Amino acid sequence: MLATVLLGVAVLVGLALVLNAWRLIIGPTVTDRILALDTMYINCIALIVLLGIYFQTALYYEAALLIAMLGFVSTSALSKYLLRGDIIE
Amino acid sequence: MIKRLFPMPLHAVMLTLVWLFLNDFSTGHLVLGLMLSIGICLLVAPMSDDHPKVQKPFKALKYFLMVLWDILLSNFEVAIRVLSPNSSLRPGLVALPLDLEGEFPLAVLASTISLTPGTVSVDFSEDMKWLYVHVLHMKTEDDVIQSIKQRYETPLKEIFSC
Amino acid sequence: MMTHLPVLPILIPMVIGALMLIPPFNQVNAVQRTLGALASVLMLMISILLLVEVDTSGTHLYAVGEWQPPFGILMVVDRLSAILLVLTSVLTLSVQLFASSGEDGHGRFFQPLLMFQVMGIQGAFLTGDIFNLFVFFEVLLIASYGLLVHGGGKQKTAANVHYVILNLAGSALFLIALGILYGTFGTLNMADMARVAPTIEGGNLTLAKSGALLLVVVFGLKSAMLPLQFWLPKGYSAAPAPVAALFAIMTKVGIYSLWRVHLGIFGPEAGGLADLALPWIWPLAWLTLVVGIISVLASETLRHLAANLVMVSVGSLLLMVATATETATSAGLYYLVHSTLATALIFLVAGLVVNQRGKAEDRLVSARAMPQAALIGTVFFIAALALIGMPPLSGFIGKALMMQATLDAGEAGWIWPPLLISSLAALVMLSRTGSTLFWRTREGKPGTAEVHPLQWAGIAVLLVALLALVVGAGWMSEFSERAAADLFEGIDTSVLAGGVSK
Amino acid sequence: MTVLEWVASFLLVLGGLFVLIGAVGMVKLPDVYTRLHAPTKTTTLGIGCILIASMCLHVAEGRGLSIQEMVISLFLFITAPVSAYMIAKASLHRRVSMLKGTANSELAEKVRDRKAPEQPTTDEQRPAEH
Amino acid sequence: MEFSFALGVGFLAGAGVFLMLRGQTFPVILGLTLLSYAVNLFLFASGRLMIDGAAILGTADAYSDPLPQALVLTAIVIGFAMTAFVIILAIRARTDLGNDQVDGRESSLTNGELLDRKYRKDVKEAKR
Amino acid sequence: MNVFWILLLPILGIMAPLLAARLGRSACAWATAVAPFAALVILMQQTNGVFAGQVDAFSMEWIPVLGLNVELHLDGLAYLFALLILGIGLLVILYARYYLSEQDSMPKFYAYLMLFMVAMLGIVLSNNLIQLWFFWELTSISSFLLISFWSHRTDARKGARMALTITGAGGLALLAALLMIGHVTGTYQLDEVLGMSDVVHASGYYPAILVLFLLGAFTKSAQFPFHFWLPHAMAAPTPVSAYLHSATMVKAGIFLMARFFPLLADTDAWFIVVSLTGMATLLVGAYTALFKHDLKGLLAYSTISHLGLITLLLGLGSQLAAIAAVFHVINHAIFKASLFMAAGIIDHESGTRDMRKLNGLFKYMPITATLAMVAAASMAGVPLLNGFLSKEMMFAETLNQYTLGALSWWIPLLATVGGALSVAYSLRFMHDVFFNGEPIGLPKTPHEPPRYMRVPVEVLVVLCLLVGIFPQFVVGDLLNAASSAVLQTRLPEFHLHIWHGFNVPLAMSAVAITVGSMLYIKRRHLFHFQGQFNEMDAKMIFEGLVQRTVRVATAIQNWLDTDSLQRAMFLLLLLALAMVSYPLLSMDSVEGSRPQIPTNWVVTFCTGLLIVSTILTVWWSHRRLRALLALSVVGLVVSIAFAYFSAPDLALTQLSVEVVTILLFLLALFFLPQHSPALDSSLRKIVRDLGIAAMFGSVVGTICYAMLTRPLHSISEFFLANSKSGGGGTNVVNVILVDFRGFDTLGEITVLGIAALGIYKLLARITLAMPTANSDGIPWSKESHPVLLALISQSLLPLALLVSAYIFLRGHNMPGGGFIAGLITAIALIQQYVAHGVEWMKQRMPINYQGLIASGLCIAILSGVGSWFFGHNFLKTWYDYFYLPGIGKFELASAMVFDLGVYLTVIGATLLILANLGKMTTSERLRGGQE
Ligand code: NA
Ligand code: NA
Repeated sequence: MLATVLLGVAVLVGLALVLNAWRLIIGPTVTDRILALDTMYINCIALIVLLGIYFQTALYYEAALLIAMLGFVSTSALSKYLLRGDIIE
Repeated sequence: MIKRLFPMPLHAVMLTLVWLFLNDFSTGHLVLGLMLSIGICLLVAPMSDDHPKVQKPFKALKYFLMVLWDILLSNFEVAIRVLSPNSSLRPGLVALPLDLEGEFPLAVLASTISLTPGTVSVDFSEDMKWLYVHVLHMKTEDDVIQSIKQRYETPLKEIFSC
Repeated sequence: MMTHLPVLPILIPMVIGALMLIPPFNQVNAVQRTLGALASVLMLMISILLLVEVDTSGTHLYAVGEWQPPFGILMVVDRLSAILLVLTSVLTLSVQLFASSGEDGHGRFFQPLLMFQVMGIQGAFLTGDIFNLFVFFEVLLIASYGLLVHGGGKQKTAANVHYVILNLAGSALFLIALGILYGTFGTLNMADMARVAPTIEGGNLTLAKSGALLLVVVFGLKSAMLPLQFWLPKGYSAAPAPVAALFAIMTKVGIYSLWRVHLGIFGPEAGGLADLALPWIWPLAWLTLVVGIISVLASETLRHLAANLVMVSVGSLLLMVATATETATSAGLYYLVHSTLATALIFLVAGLVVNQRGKAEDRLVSARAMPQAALIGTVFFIAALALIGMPPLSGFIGKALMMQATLDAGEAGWIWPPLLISSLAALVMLSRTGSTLFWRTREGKPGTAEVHPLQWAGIAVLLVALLALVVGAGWMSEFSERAAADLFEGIDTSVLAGGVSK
Repeated sequence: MTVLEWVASFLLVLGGLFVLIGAVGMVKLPDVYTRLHAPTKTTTLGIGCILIASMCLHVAEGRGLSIQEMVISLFLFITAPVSAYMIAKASLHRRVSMLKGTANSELAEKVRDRKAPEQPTTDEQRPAEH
Repeated sequence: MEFSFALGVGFLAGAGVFLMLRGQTFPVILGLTLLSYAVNLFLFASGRLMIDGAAILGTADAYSDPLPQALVLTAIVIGFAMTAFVIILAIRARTDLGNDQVDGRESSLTNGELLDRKYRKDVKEAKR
Repeated sequence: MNVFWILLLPILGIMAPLLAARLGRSACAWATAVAPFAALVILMQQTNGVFAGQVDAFSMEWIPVLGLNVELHLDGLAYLFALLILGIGLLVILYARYYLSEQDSMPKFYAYLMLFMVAMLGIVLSNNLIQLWFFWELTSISSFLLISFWSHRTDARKGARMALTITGAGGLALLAALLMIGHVTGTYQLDEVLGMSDVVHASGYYPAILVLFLLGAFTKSAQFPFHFWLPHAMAAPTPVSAYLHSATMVKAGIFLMARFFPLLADTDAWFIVVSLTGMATLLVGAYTALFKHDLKGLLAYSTISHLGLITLLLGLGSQLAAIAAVFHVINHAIFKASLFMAAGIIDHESGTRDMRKLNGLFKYMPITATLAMVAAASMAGVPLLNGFLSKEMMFAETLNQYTLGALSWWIPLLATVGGALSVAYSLRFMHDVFFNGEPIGLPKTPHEPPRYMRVPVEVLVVLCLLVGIFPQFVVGDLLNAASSAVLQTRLPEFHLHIWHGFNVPLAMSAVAITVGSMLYIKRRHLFHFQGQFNEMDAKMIFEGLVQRTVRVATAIQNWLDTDSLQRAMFLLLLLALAMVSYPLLSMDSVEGSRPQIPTNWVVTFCTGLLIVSTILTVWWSHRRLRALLALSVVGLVVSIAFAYFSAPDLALTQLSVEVVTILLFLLALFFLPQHSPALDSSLRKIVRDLGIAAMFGSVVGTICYAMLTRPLHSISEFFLANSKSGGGGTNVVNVILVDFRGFDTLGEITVLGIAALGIYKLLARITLAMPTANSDGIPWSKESHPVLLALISQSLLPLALLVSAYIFLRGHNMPGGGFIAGLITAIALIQQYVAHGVEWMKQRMPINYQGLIASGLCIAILSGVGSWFFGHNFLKTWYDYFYLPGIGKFELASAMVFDLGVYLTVIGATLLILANLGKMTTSERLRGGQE
């Protein structure tokens, strides 16, 4: 039962990933694409957490934590690039 | 002296707490967490500027829970907005006059706004007297301004006593 | 300490290199230079000690972390690696002294990068683990990228772009090859791989063949085998003199690896994998030599000429690799040592020439006379004799040994012509170059650039080494034979089986 | 299945749906500013639900209370507004136009220059993106 | 599953190789990055695929092969160092050579010339 | 043993002139002469023994592997040549003392000359094939040095190079021949080899050996068609010409043929090739000599002609011919050396060598003239002089051969023609220089040379006469001994008399003298005839040839190497593809027997996402920021894949590296063009690249699939079994990294550290120009540090650091470790740089990143070296469990110290790279005044 639910939810998240990827592809603006990427990071957190639940292990938990951190860093750097060109100044 | 050895005690306590979250609640980790937290605080102390302190922790907690609840509610609202046809959308840009002062409280306010129903903080004006907010579905401008000021800005002012 | 000798050639340059990033050693000054010189001398002493040890008491094995092979990383000092260690140390000492004359101050981190580069080279020669070989390849490559741009300038940057990108592609191929090999052998220790090789069959055999052949490309790229040689002329001629001199051994790392891997693992006793690379190396080696000859004839500057002579030496060595007999390997080893020293010498000379000829640099045009033409010319002359393969320098010994070996192997018919013609081409071009650079002078006041005593010292190290290679040619050639025999015999790790496991 | 597992399953499905709705919003909503609302709220909350489900299951499986998930949520809730803020800033900076009919869309130039609403904006007309 | 994995690796490798054959530094570096993804996955695959078998003792019944994982870790780090170097080298090359072509020469097909000419002018001005 | 000293003394003698340089010119000359004189004395002491057929030998091991040992022997032939080398050498030393001017470096000259003497002695005394070759090449080198002695002169440089090239090429051929001989006979010892002619003749290598051998001999002895270098070698100072290019070096080829006569001769191939070459050389040389206006040119061609004569004799193959050849070697050396010296005196005292200017010198230098004329007469083959005797013998032998079958009579006829020509040019030398009216426009007024400059000429001319008149007495024994050494058998009967009676050879001589005189008298017609032909300048042709070779080589080289990375990369990939796929062609089935994991929808989604984002990265590669976004997705999916396939450590590492890489790319994008043209190459090239990319991808994919579906027996069981007990950790991957294969990790962090240093170098002294607006022309935002970003980033820092500490500490047992923790710390700090800027950070975190790298490396090494003090190998780890009341059991391991080193290095390197680039741009921007 739980396994089925998990797979179903994973498929939902997977679909979400695909939809976000679609936004990434069609844009139309760069910021749209950055936004899409940022959302994909978050979707991946969901996937990883589901994976951890599925395997009944806490091993993947750091990966989720890291994606949360790194997604933020990457998004802010990308936006900073659009704003200023130079991300470290 | 103690200030120099243990800067940012509140931070240290919070970090220790997080450490215990991350590991487990045992004496060993408490000791280790404290050591690490104090070390980290020593390291980052020169990087942290002075901010208004939380004066009313209880109110802060209340505020926090309220925001959580709002987040939950707002999501249903946004979900409905998303699922209904685009033509029914009335997005808008709002300039929110600020009474709140201080960078940190303002940051909390902006974050709250972004997390709660149909609003996203876009930017402050240079003088930090205005916060621009993008609203997904706006009935009237005043409505938005009033509800934000009442629901979030006022409690924050109390919390930070400014 | 004696028992730890096999890791010292790696650790010494590493520690010293790291020290050179910390005050008071982190400035280009006498302190840093002395430190570098000390490290070089120490390495030389250690490698000679190792050589003597190994020659008298046989191959040394050193299990890093005391994990019994094939599980841990094993350092192997046999005669082959020992002599290459000595060669590297000699080269390092020479380059270090030469550069300490002031060239190391033309940019930052010259001395530490030199140390790290040497660490990588020595590591590649020492390791008995194929993935560890990859790691040391990368160490020596990344250090060489840094050294290549030392001093700055458009030419260096342009050369570096090609050099770096090609080598990155090479590293990727290396990893693919390692993936295939681990995926079929299930082990990384080279001796263990040699043990497993005959047992591989079926689909795994096919895969292993692919992996083994891919390694030929990887090592071929390092050794500048045709058609992978394009990075060489540009890279070597753009590099600062001491760096180019040090690079003289870089191509040899590729040759060494071919020996280690394609004789040691995929050698005659590897069952379905036996000698599989030779049919590929044969034609490529031959073409490398021929193209090398053509490039030598087309050289427009002394540094180009030197770089192309490196290619000639690589072609000759690859032919020895392809011949794959014990005598050919032994001849190749002698020639390898000789050609490394000789090309290094000519690169150093080119550096002096460039310094002294003003704007004309080392181009083959008439220019004002060099202030120290006679002395530099003498060194050039010696280097030229060595490179051409004329007595009394060691080149002729190497060449004659290689000719003998190929004659014995029945391959003289097509190896001798390019081998001999390469000497002739070198003779024509070196005499042309020498007479133009040193004799065809225009009127005018010679410049004032002086050769620094340390530069002479660096050159002297190489001269002495070349001389020793002639005087000690008997010992050296016999040693090469023993080293080749070691290589063919393989490494016996069973001696460690009892003692070292935790 | 225990109650906790039922709760967890419910939260999982809810979270999955929120995540998906966020994505639908990303595709469906008309301009970048409206699209900003989708991930900052729906997706973040979706993850929150899934994380809580994970905590529940942890307890249900008798492995004790796992609060690690809280740290992730904390991170997300702190950073999501900042990401949205940066993306909005960047969009305005690049003069990404707002949906036609957005109320007060003329304020965009003020925001771009970080001026108060009544201050005049610097008059420079540059090409906007798309 | 194995097929999907191999398919992905093949695509990454092919795309990487295609980009590495381009004439400007940036796509070449992109290609190198893609290729190193492919290579890392490939090296990882040499230990075969396994799910729910992370090599943390006590967490599973059977473990995946830990050795290739360690090798890939090393490869990732080295790849990172190399990528960093080559990116900076690309900047240096554009500054020194005035364009971003891998050969340092304008090719007739690129219309980046104008951009680069402006860039060279900027450099000159900056130097002044 | 004596033979050893004969060689060693001159070797020591090389230093003498250099040491005596300061003592004056005469002292220098005397010092130089000491060693050869002593050697000569020792040589003379051997005379009786040698004449009695004894061989003095010496041997010492040198390079046994190569077959090269120091093996010397002194037999008749060696004795003869050594005598010539030392004797004439001494005379040349004396002569050169007066010949060289003040500007010339006398010590250098003498040193070169002694080097040459050593080389020649080495050749003739060799009893080892390789050693012989060793000295053979040494003569080429020393000759190069001597010809180019006046290196400021173009003709000297070019002449020297030409001589070196031709003789060098010959030397290489000779080496090949000698190695083959050694291979066939199994020994390199000359006296052993010489007895194995049947073995050599019977082997299949014989033709190759003969051709290569003769190439060596002919080039050295200036045989047609390789003769052209010799006249140009006359750019050398005259003592050199006298010594090398008449008396000794050019005779080395003759010596060689004589030496190997018993081994290689006695076949038709030898007879035909050698005799015809000799004949051709004889005629070409003599004919050309006639037309040379340069005194030394005439002598040079005459030398060529006489060398041809000797070669012809050796080619005839008969024993008596060989004896005649040896005899003529002696005679030619004597008269030609004296002639060169005379020519040198004339040049020295009159300032020119042009015979059109030199006339009637007899008046000015009667003694020299007389001496020269006697020598010239000997060259012409006038009776009572030594030249006559050997020429007579030659004529006799030409009658005695059947080389050309029915046409064999051509040979004596042509020999007579050669003789006539030689009379003609000798006459010209005598008449045109010493008589024939008055000199025309000489730079100096000629007079007799200094007394001692003439002594060598006198000695030699006296020898001409002595040998000519008392041949048996003077050279009979010598000739005997030398000839027996050549033939290696008992000599046939032969007599050296002035008078053999009226016979055909005498008649031939008479004809030659008569015709030769007529030719000289009627020379105007001949000169006129010759004048119709353009003079062939060998130097021009040779240089032209060399230059054409260089041009062709350059063309090929340019065609091969277009300095195009794309092409180099293409070839690299092509070769890799070919070599990898070749074995695959014979693979039966790609799929193996290993059970596969069933797939599911999510995996399919992710695979699709990976493929799409990969294609997008390529598709957008010219829209760079977009490509970067697509690349991020690729990285994300790859990380998820690692996580899914049980590699959490890899997922963590990949993620963190990915982000740092994106940051780097972003920094780079600021300085690189934002866009590039969509089509950067021709369509054909793109199709080609797509083709190779597709093939490469499918091959890699195929191998990957084949590998994945086959079972593997690996060593990993050991790691799983020993990780906890041996390494003290449950995260096996981490234990491998810090323990089992810690050495790899040490190398890996070194790479990272070095990369940071290299990048630092790359950024040094660079002037970056920053765009003031983005690619769409929108100027950058004025706000450098958005307030919300700054604030939140700052408050997240302690949390991020705590997380990194968490990941570091648990790495040994759970996913994580020093590397990932280091990257997280670095990223957290970089985020501060992004949010607050460089200045802000510099004030608050003044850390020396290089120092951090260095200390990280040192800590890692020290953790490894530490085990030495406990008697263990490098990197042997240690761990133990401890118990503290109130806290409980905890583990301490040396691997954690190692990991700390990793951690610090990673932080240092990452920050050195990123922060440094950032710092640079900022300072630039401020300087540019754009803020
Ligand atoms: Na910056
Ligand atoms: Na005359």
